[in-house]
Amino acid sequence: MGVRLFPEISGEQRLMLDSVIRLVESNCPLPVVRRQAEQNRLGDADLRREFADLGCFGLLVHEDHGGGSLSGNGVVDAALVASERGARLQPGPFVGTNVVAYALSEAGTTPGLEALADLVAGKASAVWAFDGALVGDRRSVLAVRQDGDELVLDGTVCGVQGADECDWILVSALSSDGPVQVLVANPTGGMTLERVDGMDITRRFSDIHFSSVRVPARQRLGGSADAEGLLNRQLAVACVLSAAESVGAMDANFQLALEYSRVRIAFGRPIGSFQAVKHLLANTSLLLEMAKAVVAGAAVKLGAGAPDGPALASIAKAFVGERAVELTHNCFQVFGGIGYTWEHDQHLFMRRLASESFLYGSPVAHRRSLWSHADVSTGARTGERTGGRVDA
Amino acid sequence: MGVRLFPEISGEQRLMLDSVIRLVESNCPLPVVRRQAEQNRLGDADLRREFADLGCFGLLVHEDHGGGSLSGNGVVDAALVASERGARLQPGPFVGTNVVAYALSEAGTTPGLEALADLVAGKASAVWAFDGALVGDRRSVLAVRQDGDELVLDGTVCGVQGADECDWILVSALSSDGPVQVLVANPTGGMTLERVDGMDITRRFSDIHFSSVRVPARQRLGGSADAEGLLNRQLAVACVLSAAESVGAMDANFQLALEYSRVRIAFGRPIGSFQAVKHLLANTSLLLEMAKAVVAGAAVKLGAGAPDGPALASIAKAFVGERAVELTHNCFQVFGGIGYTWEHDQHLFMRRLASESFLYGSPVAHRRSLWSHADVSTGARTGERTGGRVDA
Amino acid sequence: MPEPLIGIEDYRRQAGKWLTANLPRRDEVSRPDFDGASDEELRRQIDAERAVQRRLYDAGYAGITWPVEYGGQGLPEEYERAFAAEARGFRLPDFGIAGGTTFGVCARTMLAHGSPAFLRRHLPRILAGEELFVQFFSDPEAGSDLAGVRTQAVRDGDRWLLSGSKIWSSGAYYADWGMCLARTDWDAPKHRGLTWFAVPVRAAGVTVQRIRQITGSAEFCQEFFDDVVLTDDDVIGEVNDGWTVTQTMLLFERGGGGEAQPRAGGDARRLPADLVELARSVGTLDDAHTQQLITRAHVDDVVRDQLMTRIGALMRLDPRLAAGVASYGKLASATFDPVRANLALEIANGAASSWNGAGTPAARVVSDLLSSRFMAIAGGTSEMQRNSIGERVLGLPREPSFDSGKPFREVVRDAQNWSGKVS
Amino acid sequence: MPEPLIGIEDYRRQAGKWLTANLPRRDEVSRPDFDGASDEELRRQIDAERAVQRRLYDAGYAGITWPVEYGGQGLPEEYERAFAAEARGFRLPDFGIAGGTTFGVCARTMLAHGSPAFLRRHLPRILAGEELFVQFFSDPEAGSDLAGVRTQAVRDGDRWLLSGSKIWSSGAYYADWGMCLARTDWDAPKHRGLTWFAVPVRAAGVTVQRIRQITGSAEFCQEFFDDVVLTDDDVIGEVNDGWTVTQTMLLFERGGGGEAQPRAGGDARRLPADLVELARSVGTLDDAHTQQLITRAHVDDVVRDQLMTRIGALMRLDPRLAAGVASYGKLASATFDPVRANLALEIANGAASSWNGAGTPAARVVSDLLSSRFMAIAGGTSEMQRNSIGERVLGLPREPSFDSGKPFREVVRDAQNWSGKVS
Repeated sequence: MGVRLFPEISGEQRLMLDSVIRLVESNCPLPVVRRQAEQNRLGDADLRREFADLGCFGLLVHEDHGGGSLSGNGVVDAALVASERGARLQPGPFVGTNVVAYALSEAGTTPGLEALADLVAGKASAVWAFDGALVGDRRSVLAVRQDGDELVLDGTVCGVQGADECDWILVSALSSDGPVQVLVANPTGGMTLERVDGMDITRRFSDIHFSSVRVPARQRLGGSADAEGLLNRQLAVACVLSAAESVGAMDANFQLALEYSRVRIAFGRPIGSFQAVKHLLANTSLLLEMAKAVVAGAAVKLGAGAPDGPALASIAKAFVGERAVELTHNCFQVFGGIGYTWEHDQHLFMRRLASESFLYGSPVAHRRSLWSHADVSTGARTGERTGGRVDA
Repeated sequence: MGVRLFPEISGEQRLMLDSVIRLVESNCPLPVVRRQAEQNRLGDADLRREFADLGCFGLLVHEDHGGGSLSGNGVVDAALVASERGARLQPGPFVGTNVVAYALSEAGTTPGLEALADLVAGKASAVWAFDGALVGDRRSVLAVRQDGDELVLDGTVCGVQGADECDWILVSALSSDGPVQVLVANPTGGMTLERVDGMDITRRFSDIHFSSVRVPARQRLGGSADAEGLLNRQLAVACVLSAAESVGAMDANFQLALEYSRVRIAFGRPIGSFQAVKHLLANTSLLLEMAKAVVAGAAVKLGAGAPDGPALASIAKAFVGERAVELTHNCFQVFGGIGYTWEHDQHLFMRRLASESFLYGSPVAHRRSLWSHADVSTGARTGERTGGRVDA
Repeated sequence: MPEPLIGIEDYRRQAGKWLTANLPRRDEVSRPDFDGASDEELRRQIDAERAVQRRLYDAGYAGITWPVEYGGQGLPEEYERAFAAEARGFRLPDFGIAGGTTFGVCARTMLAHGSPAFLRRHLPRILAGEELFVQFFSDPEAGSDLAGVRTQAVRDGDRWLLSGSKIWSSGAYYADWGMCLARTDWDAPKHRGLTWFAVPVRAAGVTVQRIRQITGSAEFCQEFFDDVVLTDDDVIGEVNDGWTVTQTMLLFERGGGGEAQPRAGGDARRLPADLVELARSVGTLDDAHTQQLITRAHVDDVVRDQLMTRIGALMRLDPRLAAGVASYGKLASATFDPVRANLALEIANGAASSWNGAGTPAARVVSDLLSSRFMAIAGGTSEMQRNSIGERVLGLPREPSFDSGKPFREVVRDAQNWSGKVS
Repeated sequence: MPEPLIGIEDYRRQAGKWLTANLPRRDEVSRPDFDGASDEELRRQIDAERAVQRRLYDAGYAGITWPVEYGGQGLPEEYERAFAAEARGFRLPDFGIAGGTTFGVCARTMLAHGSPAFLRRHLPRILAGEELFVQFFSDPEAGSDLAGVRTQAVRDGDRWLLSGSKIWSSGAYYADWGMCLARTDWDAPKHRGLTWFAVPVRAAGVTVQRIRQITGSAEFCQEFFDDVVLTDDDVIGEVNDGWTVTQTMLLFERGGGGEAQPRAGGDARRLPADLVELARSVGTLDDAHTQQLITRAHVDDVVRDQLMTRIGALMRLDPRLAAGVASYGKLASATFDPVRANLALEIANGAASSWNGAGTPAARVVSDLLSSRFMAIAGGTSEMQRNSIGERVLGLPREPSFDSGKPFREVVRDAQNWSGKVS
């Protein structure tokens, strides 16, 4: 059973999703995810290449650069894949690699293109490390300065998911002249990755420390023409894919609780026949449908280049971020005691959903961003969304 | 049936409450409140005198000034009366008169004492008009300056409940030297009362405009020694009494819904036998018990002069302010369609409760106040609560 | 159906010409105000609307798809769509809420279940603007429990005597007929002893009372029936098979309304104008907390719009699930209307407790708050929607039912003596 | 009861002297860690605690109010209070959660229902630290539905054979006995075919498995019974009257725990230290939104404290309502623990998604979140508390019951074929 992020999809999309689902279920179903987490093992590079063979890392990449979407809207296609992966709590830097591939392809600068080809082919993976000010997280701070034909990076970016298994890191700093984005190979001198603890045990997180890391200035992404625009679209893509992963996990968590309510007996009846449980599930199901609706809508608009695509992405991230936590609490209540056991999957979903809510910006941060990009003097549409810090 | 703000009360308190309830129910039960509202009639001065005869306006007044509490804790006694009045949606400046009487008695300045005697005896009533900055309401702004031996007042205080039937107005402005409180007779030259529309139709609200209103400086309350302390205690008393009125209205609203759920039949059963309704009422009842608990606790501490009394008053006001709206929504849901009719009392309760939530400071404002009075550097107790503006 | 005599483009042109010649533009004439009008003013307004409807009927633009034998034109749906497109800018007859009920719900239900004789008698008059129908549906004792009506029609020789009361009939005070659900067999199970009747609003024994609502307006009515005389001619559908007719009516009712109107416009960057205006009016547009409240409402608004799009797609995909899926839209409004009203209340920050002047944004905050539970209550409460989603969409096991297997007479008796004991 | 031979003040003095001579101060010895210990370490720890308990028993300070014939001292309650007051600063035996269950719940229930022979056999050994009892209460198939147990004891000549499984037994992995509820008559109605037994944890056929919890710790166990041989001597209370015993046990269980511990200290100006510390650690103490979150949690904390005070007063006032009123405390925790955990999560603002170092405040945010529904689920779910409040306190009509009037055998069968049809 798929997540059905979109009620109606094309035959081609269905075909790809079926392949993705098959690939996951035969190579990395939930028991394998759990074992990997308990044994603290890195992701499987062979599996990544198989995802790549299905086209999973080229969906947001121009055809000129070896990529291509199925439907003409790469964000929609990538969100579909993300939702199915999320439903199965897949580890690994899927969002990171896709966002970096998107950025490299959009920027189209030469050194990036070599890395891009590897990303699309699954030979390498990437993560995105950005200054926390972009999403109102004060813990991550990056300074960048130009020194001759080199850029010098200092600072720390906290909690980058999947960084310990990536080959490339796209680093985005915010200078007074605007954003500076630069692709850094992993490892690189002066850059230290430190594994840190995380709530979501299905994934691995690292803090990345930069101590006078020097990068040739020509590795800087894109011109400065639309540097802010690109950064914002990147963030929007990350938000939609992250929210799509959450929606997948929400769907799977909900289906488990629903099924349990049908078979669990109490007081001579299945518990799902009690209004207390039935209405809780109905309310939860409404939240889930709303979450799917807004992520789908955001993917459509963002992928189509609509001017309000990034705003819709923020809306999706804000809504899903809050409702995912609510949904997993509700499911927990249906499971009762059994949900407290380590062997039950409920806690894996709760960990994933609560954790994901804060990746790429919390709901509060995205609401702040919505305000700062709206024209409140008239309440009417503004010009292009422009970059800007969101203060926490 | 009483509100039972306190589960256990003394025989003396019970006696007084019974008298208050009898007085209300024979002179101003809900149908009379409704008629008065629909006919836009002022409150009944005779009834006020009868309340005064029961001691209702002297509870917060020193015995030296003709007042006296029943239990030694006047705030507790006044809150008990307030809750029973609230349950019956009584109009009139009960809170205003009591707070002004409290302030006059605490200040103990001579001109105020004459007015105070009238207030205690029910020969006059009073309201409190204060600068909105005290509770984060930007609409009410007052300027005060000294001109020789006169104080000059300018500005507007919005939405003063019961002002159109009061004889005295205690005006509190915030100068750079601290608060200035002065008792102004109604009417007074330069002061205009303007009746305004209100959500709570059981009560009447006025904006009070001050245009170079001159008052002899000796009418200023108290010395400057503890001016801020007095102002804060006044606000705390107002909060506890206002919250107590709300709790009374919450209790009455809840009892109506509870009774309806027992007698209304649907699908061959009383609707209160359905979990959907039963659990809604159970949750609502929890909120109600919590509201009673915190208002009672705040009254006890504030009346006993505990250093954290004002903080507890803010907590009570913040909690009740939000939960009162939630409670009346829940009751509305139990009534279904009948609650939509003008003839049903549900809307009177919803109007009262939603309106009262914002008198004497919104929940947000009181949370801000809690923060500004706490010592967060240690998370530990601070010294005396001190006056201060709360910015909205 | 015979091939229409005129091509669609010619039809469109002719309609456009006729509209231009016969009807004013939409913006030239204001909408009628039935609620606030005096009796005389009301009659004058209704008569004016009837006259316009008559003109449409005479010109052949009423009941475009309805059967010719009942006064319609018998044309395919595309002709109706073509006319509607042409008519968009014109001021069509506006009978207020009773208009929607007459044409969108009652007439369509009649077409599905009424006898030919009944339809010949009523439909042409409906199309000509002579008969406005409203629903006499809910009993005061039965709201969400739609089949629990106690209003009864008792056989008396060859006639029926109707007694009881109906409530929440929108616009009955200016309608001509009520389509009324009555119990005709107390010994049959609840759903099997019901019959629909057409009842003249001004018949002897009918009393109509307007219900004043909490916001002050009064579009709803309650009716009292005191042995109102009806005949077999007034029966709609089969006697004692009223529940079948009800199912049809509910389908039209839900399709015709009940869904949330999209609030947010097309552009997701545009914040809710009402809340921005409200914050401006109380001087807190620069307050970060207020900004969070406004954007919170905005997020919900946009997500609700997106939900309606999704619901549409789900319905197209599986029509069997349509009724269950529609409950999502209703429940979303029921859930988020009060949330939004509370957000506005908080933004108003006291300005909704009292305000100076009728046009103040705060006045709307209050009426929105008071009516915010409308969708949670009217046309099936949230509890009903949750049951519907739980059982029809999610496939959860049913609730125990205590009112479907025994004579309704016993249902009423047993409910009074409810003990909770079953086995 | 004969007059005690020693005056209360003398008693207090003697106890103090004995304690000083025989027990270390509380702060000199750390609490045992049963959860994380190896098997050997666990046995060593338990044996050490048993030795201390034995010393208490030999000195006459165990079972101070219990009957003399069962190893107690037969003294009035004030002697126990006096001893407790003296002992406050000393390190008494600590058997972890199983200690509370043994002395606070099981033994007290046995005293109410056990036969004299049973009590003579077990109570002295309990007091001497030789027998730790835990509850074998919930079946895996019956959680909130306490009487729905399927674990059964079948008559086999003059003995009983116990089979089935129990779950959520706290501390069973280091206890000696389980007090076990089993079905002894499948043809009686659900509540009438139950019997309590004392089951040796290390008897043949008993398997104990520890349950790892989502936070990583493992204090709960599941047991499997494979024809465990019991005798009539092991029966507690009457055969098939286990539900009466259960009522008593629940009373002790609820009195003994389950209530929210006051979080907020005495001073309402003191903000929650954990959240302040958390905000400081992520650098947002100056953020107005964070301040709202912290004060929001503070308001809830203080109100919950006040509620506990009110509940106490209500219980004193009307003991008949005590069980219903107690549900308010449980429901308040069930409702506000998750709210508070979510507030902390929001304050952490991503710091709870990943953090650097075990001592970080964020680590606690995560374990609090994961365990925040404990009170909503354990010892009767929130749904049960709402029923209890609705029916016992508010007097609402009962839910229909489908499991109380027929043989339990049929209850189980009918539940599998649930149709919702009743009448």
